[in-house]
Amino acid sequence: MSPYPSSNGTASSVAPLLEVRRISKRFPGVHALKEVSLRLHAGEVLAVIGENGAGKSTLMKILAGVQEADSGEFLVEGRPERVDSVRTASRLGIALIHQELSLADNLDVGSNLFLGREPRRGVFLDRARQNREAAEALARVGLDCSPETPIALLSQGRQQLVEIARAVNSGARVIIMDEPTSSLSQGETDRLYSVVRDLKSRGVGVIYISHRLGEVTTLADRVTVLRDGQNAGELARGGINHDAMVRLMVGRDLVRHHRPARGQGEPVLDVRSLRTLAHPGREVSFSVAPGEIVGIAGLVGAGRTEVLRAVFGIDAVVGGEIRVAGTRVPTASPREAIEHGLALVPEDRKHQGVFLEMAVGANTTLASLGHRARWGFIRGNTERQRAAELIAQLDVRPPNPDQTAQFLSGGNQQKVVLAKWLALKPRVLLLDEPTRGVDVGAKQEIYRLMEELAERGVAIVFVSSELEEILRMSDRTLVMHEGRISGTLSREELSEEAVMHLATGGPATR
Amino acid sequence: MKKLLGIFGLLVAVFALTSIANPQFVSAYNLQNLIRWTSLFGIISIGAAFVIITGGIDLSIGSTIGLVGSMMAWLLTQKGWGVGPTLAAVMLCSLAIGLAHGLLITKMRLQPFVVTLCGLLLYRGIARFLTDDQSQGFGNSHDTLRQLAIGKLPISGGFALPAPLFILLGIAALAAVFLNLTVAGRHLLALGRNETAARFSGIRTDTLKIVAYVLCSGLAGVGGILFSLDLNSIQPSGLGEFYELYAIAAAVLGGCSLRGGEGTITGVIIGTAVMRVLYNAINILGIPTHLEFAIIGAVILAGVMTDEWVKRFAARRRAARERAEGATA
Amino acid sequence: MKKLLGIFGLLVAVFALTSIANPQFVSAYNLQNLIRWTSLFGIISIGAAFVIITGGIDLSIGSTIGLVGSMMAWLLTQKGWGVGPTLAAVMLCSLAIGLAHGLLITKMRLQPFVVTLCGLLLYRGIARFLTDDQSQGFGNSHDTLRQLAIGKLPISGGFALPAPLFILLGIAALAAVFLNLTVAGRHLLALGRNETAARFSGIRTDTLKIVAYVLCSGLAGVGGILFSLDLNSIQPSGLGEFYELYAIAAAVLGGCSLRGGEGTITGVIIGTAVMRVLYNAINILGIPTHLEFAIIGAVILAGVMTDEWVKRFAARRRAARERAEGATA
Amino acid sequence: PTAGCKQSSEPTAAAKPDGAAPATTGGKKKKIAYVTNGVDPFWNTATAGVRAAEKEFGVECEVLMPPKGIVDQKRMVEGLLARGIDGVAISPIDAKNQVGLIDAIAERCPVITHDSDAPDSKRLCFIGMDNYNAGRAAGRLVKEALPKGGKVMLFVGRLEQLNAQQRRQGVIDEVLGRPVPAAGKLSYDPPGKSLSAGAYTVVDTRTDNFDYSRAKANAQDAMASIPDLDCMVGLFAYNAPQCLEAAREAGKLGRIKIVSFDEANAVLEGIRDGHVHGTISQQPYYYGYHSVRILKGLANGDKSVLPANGFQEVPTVEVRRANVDQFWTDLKKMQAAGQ
Ligand SMILES: Nc1ncnc2c1ncn2[C@@H]1O[C@H](COP(=O)(O)OP(=O)(O)OP(=O)(O)O)[C@@H](O)[C@H]1O
Ligand SMILES: Nc1ncnc2c1ncn2[C@@H]1O[C@H](COP(=O)(O)OP(=O)(O)OP(=O)(O)O)[C@@H](O)[C@H]1O
Ligand SMILES: [Mg+2]
Ligand SMILES: [Mg+2]
Repeated sequence: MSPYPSSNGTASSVAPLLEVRRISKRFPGVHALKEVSLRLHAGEVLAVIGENGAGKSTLMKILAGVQEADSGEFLVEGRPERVDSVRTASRLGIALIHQELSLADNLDVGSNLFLGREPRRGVFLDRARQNREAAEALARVGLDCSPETPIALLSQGRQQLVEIARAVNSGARVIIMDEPTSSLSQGETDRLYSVVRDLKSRGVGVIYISHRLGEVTTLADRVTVLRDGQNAGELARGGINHDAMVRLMVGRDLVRHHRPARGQGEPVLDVRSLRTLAHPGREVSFSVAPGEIVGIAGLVGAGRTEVLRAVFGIDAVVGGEIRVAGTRVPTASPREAIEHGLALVPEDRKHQGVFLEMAVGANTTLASLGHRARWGFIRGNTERQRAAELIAQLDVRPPNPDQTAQFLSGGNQQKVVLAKWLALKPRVLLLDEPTRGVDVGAKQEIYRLMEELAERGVAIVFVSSELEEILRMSDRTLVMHEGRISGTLSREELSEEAVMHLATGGPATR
Repeated sequence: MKKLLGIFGLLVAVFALTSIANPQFVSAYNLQNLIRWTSLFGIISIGAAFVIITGGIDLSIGSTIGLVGSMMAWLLTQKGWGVGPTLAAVMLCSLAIGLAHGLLITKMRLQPFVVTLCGLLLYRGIARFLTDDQSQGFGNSHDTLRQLAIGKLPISGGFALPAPLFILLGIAALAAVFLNLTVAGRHLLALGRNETAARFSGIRTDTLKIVAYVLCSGLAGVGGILFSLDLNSIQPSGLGEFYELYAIAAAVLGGCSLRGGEGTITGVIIGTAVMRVLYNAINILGIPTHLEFAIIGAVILAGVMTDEWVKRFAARRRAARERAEGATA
Repeated sequence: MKKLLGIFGLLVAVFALTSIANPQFVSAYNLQNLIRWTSLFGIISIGAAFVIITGGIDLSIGSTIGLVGSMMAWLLTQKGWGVGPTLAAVMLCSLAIGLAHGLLITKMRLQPFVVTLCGLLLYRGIARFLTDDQSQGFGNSHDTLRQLAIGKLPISGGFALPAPLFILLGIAALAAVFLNLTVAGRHLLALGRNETAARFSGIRTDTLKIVAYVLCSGLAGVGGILFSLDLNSIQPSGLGEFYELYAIAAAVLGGCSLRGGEGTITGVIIGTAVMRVLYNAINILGIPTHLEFAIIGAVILAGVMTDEWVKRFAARRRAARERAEGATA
Repeated sequence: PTAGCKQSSEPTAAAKPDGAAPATTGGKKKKIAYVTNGVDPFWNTATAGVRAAEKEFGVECEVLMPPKGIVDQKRMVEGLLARGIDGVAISPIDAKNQVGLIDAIAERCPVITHDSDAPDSKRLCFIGMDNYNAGRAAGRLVKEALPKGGKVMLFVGRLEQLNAQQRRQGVIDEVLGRPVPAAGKLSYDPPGKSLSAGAYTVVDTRTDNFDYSRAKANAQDAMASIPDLDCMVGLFAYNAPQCLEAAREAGKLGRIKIVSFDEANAVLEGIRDGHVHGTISQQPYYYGYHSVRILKGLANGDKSVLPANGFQEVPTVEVRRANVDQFWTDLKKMQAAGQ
């Protein structure tokens, strides 16, 4: 039995909107949840935080009927319920925004918004109404695109907004957001805040999962912390602050150290008047010195990903050239890019990063196999050894090279992807949203890693939609707006205002 | 619709060229045959399309046709059943087949390719076993029933519309409505492209898949009935062999993607028409039949390739336009 | 390896039952035939497996066999070419076919099913065209060459190992090494799992896919040579018909997933053996031939299903154990 | 032909080099096998003959119909030999090239060929008729049907098969009034070009790979592309019925002459109704009957059953409207005897 911390959250007198008691869940090899309890009141924003693999998503999936608990009670407004499927959950008014995008990209935005809840006349689909209502829903989350746009044409961030709109629009009384902002940039995040507040005011209960503690501080009425699949404590409105949360999550205080700016000398990466497919009309030029950490900020859809993809040779470029240490890199060939010492950690982990059905070990060594092979033959021992080292270096949990990657939590999968590239000892490391869906603990490790690599003279370029991250990490910041670099900020010039100013298209401040 | 331009162009081209080379091609008689065959194969292709849209595949279509065909003739002539019971029996049988496929694939999580490959062998075997490998036929009896397949609705100028055409149109209309206008149809497309997303949205994915397989086998059953009525002599070991490939080819030609989630009924029918017109053209032009496979293979390939080119060209055009806009902006 | 238990059990079961029912089943003579057929079909199944592992499919295997077979006989007997040039020519031809498939699928982004379906028609047509639909054969000439297929290596007790077995073992060994021990093999498996991620990891996905298709057609070519040498009678329109299905079925039975990224050479060979043993058993037991298909279909299905059951049962067992441990912990 | 006699001097249950089964010995019923070249109504009639003879001669005969050509035939024969058999009657699909297979059988038990012969093999005798002559007979029917000449189209399943080629050549040579060539000197006109002599034109030969709907479509397309087509000849049992269907739908019954091979019910009906001019029956019933009769003898070491010079002719019957009823009642009797 778990001691249930009392709370002074809003309206604690009436039976909670949603409550689970002593939920347990096992997966092959993992005990994801151990007697976890949780309670949500109407008109309350409950933040659930915890390190990667703490069990947040699993718990949410159980609440939404995607997975079934092995044991435990499930009460809606005090009534015991058995939630065995998504249908029952949504009947009970519970909607979940999944941590990973789950859209049908052969359909348009409107159809995705209403998937499973289509407005109907008899058996028929009421397209007119669907488009009408879709337009409204999109407006609410501030997404300016027609309901008939094919979803495939939207960038990650925009697709995420569609998912949010879907949940908000479902008329559910409980809306669960599993890291909704992980692919949103500042602008959209602010938008989301107002959406959440609006829901709150209409008596909807919101469960909000995020690794961005800043967001939690601004939004949450109450915080429940999970650690290793167990309740690790609660914080009421008053007691919500960064350090308190971190202490509960990791059970220790994290020391933040600020390092001096560095990275001088001949640029190792030199991008000249690059024109990408998404923004063929715009030119992008920048260069990075060894040991320098350059951040790229901007709103979703600014074209940051396109730039990284083009530099790494994933997409063909419309124009421009890329040089590493002076030698020109043939474009449109990731292989060439790798040969020249480039590496890219992509933004879409599930589709572009990990091999979900393959073992963690195999994942980590995949990219570097060729370099360590003898006459094209894999050297079994070296590989195993190497994999073990990498897993240890990045502290992947569980540290089992034979575990199938899909059973790792989001954050740990990200570490696996990083490991794959570190194994290559790149000269230039490109990171697209490197800490998307990564908890503070792991975040610190990733930051530490970036700095370590920088010390060793690796040039690092990272795209981030998290201003805090930009401010913390970058020696120099490029801000993008609609496919071009609208300004460059040195460490001195760097500030939230300056970034937002440039990101929203203001004239360069120089 | 854009996706269909390439294949439709191909159809028109072959049609035009052949009718120039030999005017008999557009004679009322030939067009009637052409329409009848297209209708018969169109029906089974629509079935195939449903399964393909769910991202699955049905290799047992041909064998189902064989089983239903021989079983019907066998029941009517050997067993002396009435027309009503017989039709009911064979249709039930084909629907049951589809149900079995659906259950095995959704509940037992077996791969569609495997399940239906076993079906391909199994139903052929059953057909041969039932009839003891004796070829079946209706002789001159059941001529009224046979009108379903060989009947004609005369219209002006010695030209008559074959009965199967109407059956095809009926089925096609229903299928198109189902796929485009109903909620279930929408769900089918969604699950075909991203099954997890569909499940997360509370869609009954399993039920829908099962429906798709039932429809496919059911239409194969209808096809089996019509084919056997049309041929009036059924060889259990031969009837329908390879038809699954024709059906799938037609569906794919018509723009269905085997990755699931894509496909239109119109497309499927055009795809079928292309195949039938090709076969017909080859005979009409007196090209040696042993060249037929080579030609059809080559033409289909050419068709798919041009289709691809068209798409790319369109894409490049769009990109160019955007580039222009970008420059001005 | 676990995955192979079910299918291996099936093989053993059928083998045991048949040899009890009719001891002649294990007679040297019968075992030799069994091994020879298994070797011949095993070779083409390994080819199919490579393509399946990339998540693709090759429906043209049978037609490639037909083309290579007829072409070889035609060149040797009709055109009077030497053995060397002929073998070179037909192998080149089959490799070229694979290359064409690979290029169309990777560079033109056409669907494997479509491309190879066109191939199925095209190569069959070419075979019939080349030979003018005349069946080919070597008569009594080329007996040395034919040893490749019908030769035997006598070992103790009137029992001799058929030549094709050695060819199969050679190929299988190479294939297994490639798949499990080389970087390219690992990359092939990876791209079968997640092509995008593979591309992002700098894997030459296109090249590897092309290689897979070349291997597949190449092995089909080898198969074509051996089949025609073994039969000594090649019907351009018949040789190899349906073999793609046998090959794919064997591969899938042997644990390849058509979703790609999964498969072992051992499994493929066991899968092939199961099919051949079944055919042979039916013959040996004197079961009416028109039941053949039904039985084989049923048994394969049963095999796949038990396989699935075994897996699930194992999983449940494991879960239960952990829960127990968890309780004690 | 003499091959048979030469072979007959050897012991039938020859020593098995690699341990194949010994032929089951005298005591219980002899087991023999009747192997066809495919699955076809034609063979069902032959099977009737087999069954009748089984009863008459007290043997056990297994009928094997390879569904998919040579590979299956080889596979099935191997199965037979593996489990031991006292005699085999086989209809080689590709006689020219299957000598090896037949000799392999001959090493273990007496083997005879039926329907299609392999003279160079160790087969003891051949039961059947000469396909070329049958073809010429069909040709005569065509001429009868078209006294004033006309355009003729041929339909067949696969042209690769020897029997198909010989029949086709027979029809062509007869219709075009060519002389009968010396034995084994058959000419071959590749399909695809139209041949004519005098009033007659053989437009083309269409193959359908045993797909009935292709067969029907071929007939339809023939009528469509050649509006003044006068005669359709079906070389395989199922071809004529499909031609008949096509003609009926086209409303050209009687207007277009149909000549057939074998005795499918539809054809016999057609003849009776005057829609089909006539058919050449090979009397497959006797293929089955004689095969069993002779094998029974051979299995008991009795060479006397072997026909002179190893050829047991089964005469073809030309069925026209005049004799169709008689023929049909006989046929039904035979089939009944088979049940
Ligand atoms: N389907 C599954 N099968 C097996 N194990 C799983 C599965 N899903 C999650 N797990 C395991 O359960 C634990 C909790 O995973 P979960 O995704 O809930 O963590 P999380 O708190 O959401 O982490 P993150 O913040 O990185 O998303 C992890 O150890 C993970 O490896
Ligand atoms: N697959 C695609 N097809 C067409 N347009 C696309 C595609 N992906 C992205 N775009 C468009 O390209 C532009 C840049 O997208 P991109 O994903 O690079 O933005 P971003 O700055 O990386 O935002 P994010 O925070 O999502 O990474 C956007 O307008 C987006 O709509
Ligand atoms: Mg999570
Ligand atoms: Mg991006």
